[in-house]
Amino acid sequence: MELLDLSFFTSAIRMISPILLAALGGALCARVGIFNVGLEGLILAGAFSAIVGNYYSGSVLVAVLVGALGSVLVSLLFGLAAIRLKANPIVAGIAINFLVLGLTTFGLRAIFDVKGAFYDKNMEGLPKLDIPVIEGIPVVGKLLSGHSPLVYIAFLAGILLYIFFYRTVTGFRVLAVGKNEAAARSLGLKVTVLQYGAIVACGILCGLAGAQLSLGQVTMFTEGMTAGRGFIALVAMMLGQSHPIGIVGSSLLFGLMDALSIRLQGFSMPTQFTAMLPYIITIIAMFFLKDRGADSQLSGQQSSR
Amino acid sequence: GAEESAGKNESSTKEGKKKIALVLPEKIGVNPFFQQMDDGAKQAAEEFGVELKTIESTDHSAIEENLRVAVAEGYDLIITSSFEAEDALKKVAAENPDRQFAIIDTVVDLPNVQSVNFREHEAAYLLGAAAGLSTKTDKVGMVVAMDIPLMKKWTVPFEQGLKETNPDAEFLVNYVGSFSDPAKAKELALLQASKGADIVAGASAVGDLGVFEAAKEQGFFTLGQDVDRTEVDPEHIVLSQLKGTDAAAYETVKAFANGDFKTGIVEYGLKEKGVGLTYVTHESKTPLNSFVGQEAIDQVKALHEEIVSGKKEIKNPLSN
Amino acid sequence: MNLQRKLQQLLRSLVQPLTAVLIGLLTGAVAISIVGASVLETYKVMWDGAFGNFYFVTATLARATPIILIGLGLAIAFRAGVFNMGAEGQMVLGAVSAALAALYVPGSGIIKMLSALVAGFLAGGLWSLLAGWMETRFKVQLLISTLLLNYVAVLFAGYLVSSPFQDKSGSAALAQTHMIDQAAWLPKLFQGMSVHMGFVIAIVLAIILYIILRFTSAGYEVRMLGYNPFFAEYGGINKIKVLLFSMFFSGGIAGLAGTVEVLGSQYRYVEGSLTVPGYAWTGLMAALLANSNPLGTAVAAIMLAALQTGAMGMERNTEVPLEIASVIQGVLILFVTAKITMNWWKVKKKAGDIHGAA
Amino acid sequence: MTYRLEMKEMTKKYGEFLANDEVSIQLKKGEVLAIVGENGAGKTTLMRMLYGLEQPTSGEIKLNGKTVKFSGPLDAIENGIGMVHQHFMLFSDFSVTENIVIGHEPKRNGFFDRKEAAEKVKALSEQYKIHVNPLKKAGDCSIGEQQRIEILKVLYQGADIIILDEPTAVLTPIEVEELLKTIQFLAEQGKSIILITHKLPEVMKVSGQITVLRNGKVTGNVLKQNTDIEQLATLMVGRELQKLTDRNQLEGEPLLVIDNLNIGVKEAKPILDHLSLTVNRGEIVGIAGVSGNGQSELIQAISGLRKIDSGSIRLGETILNGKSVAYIRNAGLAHIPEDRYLWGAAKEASVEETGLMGYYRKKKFNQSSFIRLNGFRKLVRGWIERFEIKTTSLDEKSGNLSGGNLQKLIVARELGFETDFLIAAEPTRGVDIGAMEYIHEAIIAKRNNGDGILLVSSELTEILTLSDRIAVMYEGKIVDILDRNDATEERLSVLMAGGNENESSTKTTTTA
Ligand SMILES: Nc1ncnc2c1ncn2[C@@H]1O[C@H](COP(=O)(O)OP(=O)(O)OP(=O)(O)O)[C@@H](O)[C@H]1O
Ligand SMILES: Nc1ncnc2c1ncn2[C@@H]1O[C@H](COP(=O)(O)OP(=O)(O)OP(=O)(O)O)[C@@H](O)[C@H]1O
Ligand SMILES: [Mg+2]
Ligand SMILES: [Mg+2]
Repeated sequence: MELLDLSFFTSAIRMISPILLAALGGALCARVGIFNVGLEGLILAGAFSAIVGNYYSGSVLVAVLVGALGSVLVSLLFGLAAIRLKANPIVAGIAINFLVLGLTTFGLRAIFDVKGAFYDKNMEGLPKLDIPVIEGIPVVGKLLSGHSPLVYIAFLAGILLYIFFYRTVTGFRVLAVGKNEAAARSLGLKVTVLQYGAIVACGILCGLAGAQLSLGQVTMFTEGMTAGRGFIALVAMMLGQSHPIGIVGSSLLFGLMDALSIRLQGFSMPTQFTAMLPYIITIIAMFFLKDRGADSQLSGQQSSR
Repeated sequence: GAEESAGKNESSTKEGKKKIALVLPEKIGVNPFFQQMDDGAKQAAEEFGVELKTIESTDHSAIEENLRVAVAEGYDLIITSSFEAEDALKKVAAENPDRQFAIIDTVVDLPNVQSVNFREHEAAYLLGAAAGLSTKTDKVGMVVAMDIPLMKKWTVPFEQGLKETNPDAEFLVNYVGSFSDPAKAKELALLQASKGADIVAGASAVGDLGVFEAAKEQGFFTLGQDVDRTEVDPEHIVLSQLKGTDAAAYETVKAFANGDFKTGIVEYGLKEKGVGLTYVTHESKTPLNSFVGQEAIDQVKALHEEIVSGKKEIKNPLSN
Repeated sequence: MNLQRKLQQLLRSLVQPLTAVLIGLLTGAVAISIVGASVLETYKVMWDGAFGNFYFVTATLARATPIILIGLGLAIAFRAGVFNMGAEGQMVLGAVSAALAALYVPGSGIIKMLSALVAGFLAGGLWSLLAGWMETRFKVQLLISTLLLNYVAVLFAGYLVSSPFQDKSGSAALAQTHMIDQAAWLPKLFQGMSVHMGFVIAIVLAIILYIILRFTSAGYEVRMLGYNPFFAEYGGINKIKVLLFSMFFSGGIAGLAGTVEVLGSQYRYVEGSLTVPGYAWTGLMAALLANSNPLGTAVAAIMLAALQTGAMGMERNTEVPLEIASVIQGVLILFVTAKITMNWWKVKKKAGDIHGAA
Repeated sequence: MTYRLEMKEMTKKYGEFLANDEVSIQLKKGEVLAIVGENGAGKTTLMRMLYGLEQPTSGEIKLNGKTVKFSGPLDAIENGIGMVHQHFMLFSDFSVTENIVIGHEPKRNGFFDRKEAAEKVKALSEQYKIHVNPLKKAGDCSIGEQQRIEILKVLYQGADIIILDEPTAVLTPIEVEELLKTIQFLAEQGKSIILITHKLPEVMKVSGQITVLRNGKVTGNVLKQNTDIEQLATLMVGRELQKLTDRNQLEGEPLLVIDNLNIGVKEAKPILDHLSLTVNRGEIVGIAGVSGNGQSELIQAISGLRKIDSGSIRLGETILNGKSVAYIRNAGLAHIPEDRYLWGAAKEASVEETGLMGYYRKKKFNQSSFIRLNGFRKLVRGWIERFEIKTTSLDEKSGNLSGGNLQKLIVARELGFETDFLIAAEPTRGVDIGAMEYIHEAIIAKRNNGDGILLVSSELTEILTLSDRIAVMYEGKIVDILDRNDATEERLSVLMAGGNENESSTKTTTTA
């Protein structure tokens, strides 16, 4: 079939992995009660630092680590403002987006002495992993094999995060903090530590998202290359109700719709309308959500101050 | 207006040097030709001893602001560029009839404005023709930044050239939806290649880097824009459509420095060598890729001759 | 004594933002020194670019105009306890509708101008109302739906001006409407300066909203709904009606932001001219910084606009790269709400927990 | 012998305000200490210091003779102190087990072992005879069950000293009985218990020692056997309590007439089932019933907050069913809501704004949509004076008022409408006896004025003192209506349990 061939799905999987990673990071923050609209900035920071790491070390592994580190540093700055200084998290998140856009553009000039884009043909991108057995299977092989490691890590992160939340003690406590911070504090849970933990983890995930973008998808950094992916991640996070599996689902939905909208470009509809498709489908999907995310609290807690 | 209140250093001739402001409608970085323009203007300024200040605008409404302040600050010539600055320049130039302006890449019909007009549709036609002659699969793609009228200057004549030289060829177009998203541009290029295109042209600003990377990875061929991109990766980037924005800026500054600046329209088409195509109108440092082959180039050269001689006219898709 | 206490309170409340400004400036100083420019001189240039003389003050106010209006619109929604993230789409739809009304409504300039104002307000308002309706009727979370509707609105406006209503005269390279009749323009306040009647509209609206929220029963209903929707309902306030009205006016004023940009400064709708400068985000910040107080929102908006015009001045007059302004702005905003509006999100979250509807 | 716990001369200042002024208490193993006092007397503050939630301005805490300092709840928990907060600290989405073990979760291979946790909870629940269902979601538990979760949580954490802050305020009489039994059992097991409550009969039932606080100071420290309720009340309030005003005999015509009201007919069990009820002028009709039997829904239906399926509600000649809240209020209904924080106020709003609800629509305070604040402020100041509402100013956030004072504000507001009809739902929940006296007095006065009142309360004593007639609700039906003179606590209890004395019902659901 012309519209939905195999490359449609492989492309969708590649395209959503940065979104998925960032959305999972955002979910961690949401789960400790911090709404993080700074995902866009965090991804961008990751993408930039990954390229810097790659350029100076020549090692992709180091590059990815530097990418994560760069994003973590920015994330900590966000945490400092939002947790320690009790700044409004939304304002702080928007500030992070502005700040990183400025810093990376400035960094392009200061470090690489270029404007707009840094590109070096000697720079190695992330390798494509061919998965031994699966590779051989006709359709599945092409679909699932041959992606960059971070693509697999993105989906793995979804599963790991699920296990973390619902199987481990620390994850359980993280959930508790988000559900009722006052109660968690009264139990003596280290709320602030957990919040910072989530912030750091979110930084790592967004850093990986950035690295996937600048070293996995392409091998370059361009100014503002996130192109709104952080906000899509935010939507995926909310649509998935901060549940790891829900987020994988909503990211996939969005990715497929985005890919579909590209396929529809060839047809006679104006591209503006095909481009609306993923957003409209997402809105429609919200009509079918059963639990619309509002955690009900015990009546007793409502009356507590 | 602005002069009285904002003017701080009206005395432009203090050091005897002429002062020129280059007000760019965007920040340098996304569209390469602004960088080129800046380079060209700077080079001329250095060579001919004028003072040049480049002012980048953060957004649409900053253009007018910057133009006004440039007037107020007493620049002798104010150069700006592109369609985005058209409205602003019309207002500011009309309000300041005693000041001289230039606009590169579009036409503003005022007595104190020099307009530099590029007929890039002519070059785009040649590029399409070359693609039509080179394709082996009869499928040629183009990854375009956005579905906006401006981009028709690339897509429409390209398709015309393609179809005229190769009536069987299929033309695939996809839009990135952004000028700065190489990752998506790359996916689109891969998509077009998977549909069988052996040539995917880039017309997506920064996104072109993604298209080039896709070509390198999948081994198809691609075409560049504005400057000679074949140097980046001669094996896959086989042709480049050229646009002499640097030359235009250079010439404008030079003319002004030498005192022979004229208002009115200056045309930069194939005839004037203001636009062009590698191997056809301009030499390239890299040897011609055999995928295109000299034979195709020769045929395109013939078309070029027809256009230059006026025998063939390529319609500007934006004019009606 | 009471006055003295209030004064003390005011001073104390100023410490935090001033600290933030200081941190922002210090960070900027580091960046400026890195590129080897003089810190003091650069800041002087920035200040001049924003407030250096009357002309630059008016330029700053012109830039502040759409930001104020967006901030005001959002402040209404926030007051009613809903997080409207859709200012961008509402503004863009308002702008394009205003431009089309000014172009195609027959009649004199005044009629065109008035119908453009009405159309811009209605378009923004109805678009926002759609999100409100989905929330009250189907419990589709407004926070997400407004965010998504932005994309749809911007794309739709883009379609309108690149196909059916595109200005095909001239170079026709931009997706934009025809230029509207000069008779329908909002007049400039001072000859040759960019600040226009829209600024007056914004300030008057800020004052009106302040009075409405503070002193009228409608304002009381909105505030109580935002504080505790159950309490509002119990007291006889029609929750849904107030929410829908708030959303309508919230979006309508955002639409007005786009409208005055079209009528007062660009004289047509140009695709991207309202989204690229990030007016919506800046307006959102202004409202949040001022804790949704209309007058405070106007002040915050002017400050944020000054940061931007100051940055433009810096760009024109120094070799310091433009990005530094964005770094300073980012750092400053990062710290400016520290502790002041700390409760906002938490309050919202609690409210959401009890009922989810608002 | 050394005390298990000694708090010596504890002082806590909030700014200039002395919340606790050299308060001392002692507690032995196996002892129950009751702390009583007015709203805002400083009881909770004292406990918050003991639990590490507040740092004392001065004073000393000794455990088994050793001085300790708690920097946070974790310290307190580790030292064997547990607190059941006035407002439960539960995670409604988590299971009962999860709520109990959180903070000390059993692990296996680094993972949370929920199976073992459930077993531990079961064992604990059997050991202390505190019944819970370990796998249920906490949010689905009744209030009484939620409280048991809180107590088990504290026990699970290994507490020897257990603080209970107003544990009975939200419980049904049966649940209160159970709780008191549990407290006694825990004391027998060697636990030391601090009980804070406004209900003096409970104090007399379980405590050994009683400390009375007023305005942050200890005004009395007595042993149970040496005191009685009257003396305690005097110590608390600083004056003697008055007898309620006599009720004059009134023969009023019907005011509120509810006919055949149905809600939730499509559910397995209807919420209101063919309910009919009349309240006459000059009459207080009390509704007795275990909470969750439809009382809340009945109130909401009358006041327009909930849609009904069928039936009719009339107030005088006006039909109320299907009308908006504003219309109904306009027709002559005032309403003291059962949950003051959920329905009755907005914590972020000021005292003035909270008082203004409803009045802003009145002609007197509304001039072409502008609210006449000056006139209104005078009115509120009058309430504050008459009901002795403690607030720093009209601009104080209502969330900062103590519960009792906020309740008085709400009562004053609703009485101030001077409507013919009043719904009073749990009008004195969590309120000290001084304030309770005021509120009861005001309700009687309204009745004597010839207005009709529907009283809903889970407090049987309150129902019995105030009502002229008592309707008992069970499973959405009115099972019987008793005259004031025929009603006794025992008869009501039987009826409330569905008519069968042996079936002590614990079936309750969470409100709101
Ligand atoms: N965080 C605080 N800031 C300022 N004052 C406070 C604070 N907490 C308590 N107070 C003051 O301390 C007084 C005592 O409060 P506390 O909570 O101990 O009262 P309480 O005896 O528990 O009252 P209730 O019976 O209503 O529960 C209050 O009246 C209040 O004025
Ligand atoms: N920030 C504050 N400023 C002033 N007073 C405060 C503050 N925080 C708490 N308080 C005081 O703490 C006191 C008691 O708080 P608490 O939570 O025990 O109230 P309340 O007792 O809940 O009501 P109730 O138990 O009757 O339902 C109140 O009197 C309140 O005035
Ligand atoms: Mg208390
Ligand atoms: Mg209390």
